[in-house]
Amino acid sequence: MPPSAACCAAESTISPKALTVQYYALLREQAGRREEALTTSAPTPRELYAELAARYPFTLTPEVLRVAINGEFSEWSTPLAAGDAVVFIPPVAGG
Amino acid sequence: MPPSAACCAAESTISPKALTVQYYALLREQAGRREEALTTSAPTPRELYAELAARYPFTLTPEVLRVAINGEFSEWSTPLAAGDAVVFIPPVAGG
Amino acid sequence: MAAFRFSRTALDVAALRAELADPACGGYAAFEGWVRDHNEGERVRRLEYEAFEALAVREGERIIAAARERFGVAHALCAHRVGELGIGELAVWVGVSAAHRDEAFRACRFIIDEVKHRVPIWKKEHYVGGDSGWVNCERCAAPGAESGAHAHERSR
Amino acid sequence: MAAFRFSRTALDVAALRAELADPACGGYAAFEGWVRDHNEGERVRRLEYEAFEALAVREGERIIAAARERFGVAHALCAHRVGELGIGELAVWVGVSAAHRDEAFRACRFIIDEVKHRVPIWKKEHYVGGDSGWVNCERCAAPGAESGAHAHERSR
Repeated sequence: MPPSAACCAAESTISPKALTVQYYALLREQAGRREEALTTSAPTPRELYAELAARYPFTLTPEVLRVAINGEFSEWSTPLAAGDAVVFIPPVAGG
Repeated sequence: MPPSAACCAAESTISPKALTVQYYALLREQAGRREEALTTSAPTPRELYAELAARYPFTLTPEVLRVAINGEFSEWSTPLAAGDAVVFIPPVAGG
Repeated sequence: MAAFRFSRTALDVAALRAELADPACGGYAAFEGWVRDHNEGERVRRLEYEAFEALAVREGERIIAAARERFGVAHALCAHRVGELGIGELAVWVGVSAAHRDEAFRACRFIIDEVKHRVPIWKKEHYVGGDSGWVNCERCAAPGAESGAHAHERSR
Repeated sequence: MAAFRFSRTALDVAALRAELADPACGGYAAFEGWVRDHNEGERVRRLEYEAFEALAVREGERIIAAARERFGVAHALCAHRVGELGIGELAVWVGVSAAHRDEAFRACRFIIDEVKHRVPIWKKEHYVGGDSGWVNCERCAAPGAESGAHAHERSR
């Protein structure tokens, strides 16, 4: 799901920021890591996931994921800030 | 609930038989015993209960009781036989 | 061993639960009835349970067999105390194991509901004031309860 | 102590249950999820649980608070294992105590359903053949499941 043109135009004006991403379950396996620090210009988690999906062989589309920022469920459209801890949450299956 | 006239007419033709009655819970307290052996001409548990209710200060009417004969739930109209073990079952409240 | 049983001593929950273990089961539901310190506005000091055991075990076994058939659960057990119980003591335990949780929950609920309704067990509450009374079954106490086998007045 | 918690070691059911004891409570309902030896036609050898613990505890606490409010139960707890579990091991435990059994059962069921649906915990099945796979959540697997947050394909 590539960002729309409007969204990319906005994105280009956003300065790069340093943040961390944690991976769990299938995403952890497909990213080959539990966590990473990175610098991104992605304005929201949606663009960040697209950026990561271009780098790793992710098979889960954003439609089946949820996103958390700084330990709390968040929206895909929430603006990212420097220092954020972002987690993409695969479909859960506890119990 | 006294037996009806029809029932008493029938009853009088039935010969006395020896059986046992066990009492539980409130009936045990009101009868002042757990068990007794008695000889009765009552043709069914209904007449037997009426007979016992005339002897003991029972406060439970047959409508709220169930009856068991020889360790199994039974009908109030089941004919009694010599040697039967009869139990009148107050409303239950396990758990 | 019987699926429905009485005990004169404290129920051993861990031992009962262990009887339900099964590698094919993913769900286990349990219910415990504890002696509560109050009932219908009265402060309860202790309880006394009494059962017509021969018939109660037979009826309890029928309930458990019905639960296993109706809900398709693998294992189900019920154990009930008789005698004197203090506040907080475990009076009745029901455990069910099944492939999935839905049937385990439903069977467990069915068993305790039926046991309370059908099995010849009685309890007498002893109140803090020294008074005592045999407890009504729940369904009789409910407004609109059917008359017949289970309706009755508080008998104290 | 938190009403929702994770453990790296075997859950101590007796200790958890003891936390729910209350003389005002007459009903106790518990659920346990056990590692089953099969799932969707596959023979399972062991399971691996992983959680995003910080958020999971927060979400678990919200579920338990909602259950207490919605059903008026006195006490509720949930404990979940993480790490490697063998067949028959206890993966998740939910316990609820309340004045009466109806609310205890309903709250217990609500908690386990919500935990399975909302709390960021994942399990990977390792099959007898050596294969493995992350397990779908139940609701996604159901026909007609909503698309969106919980729909996904088996990901192995």
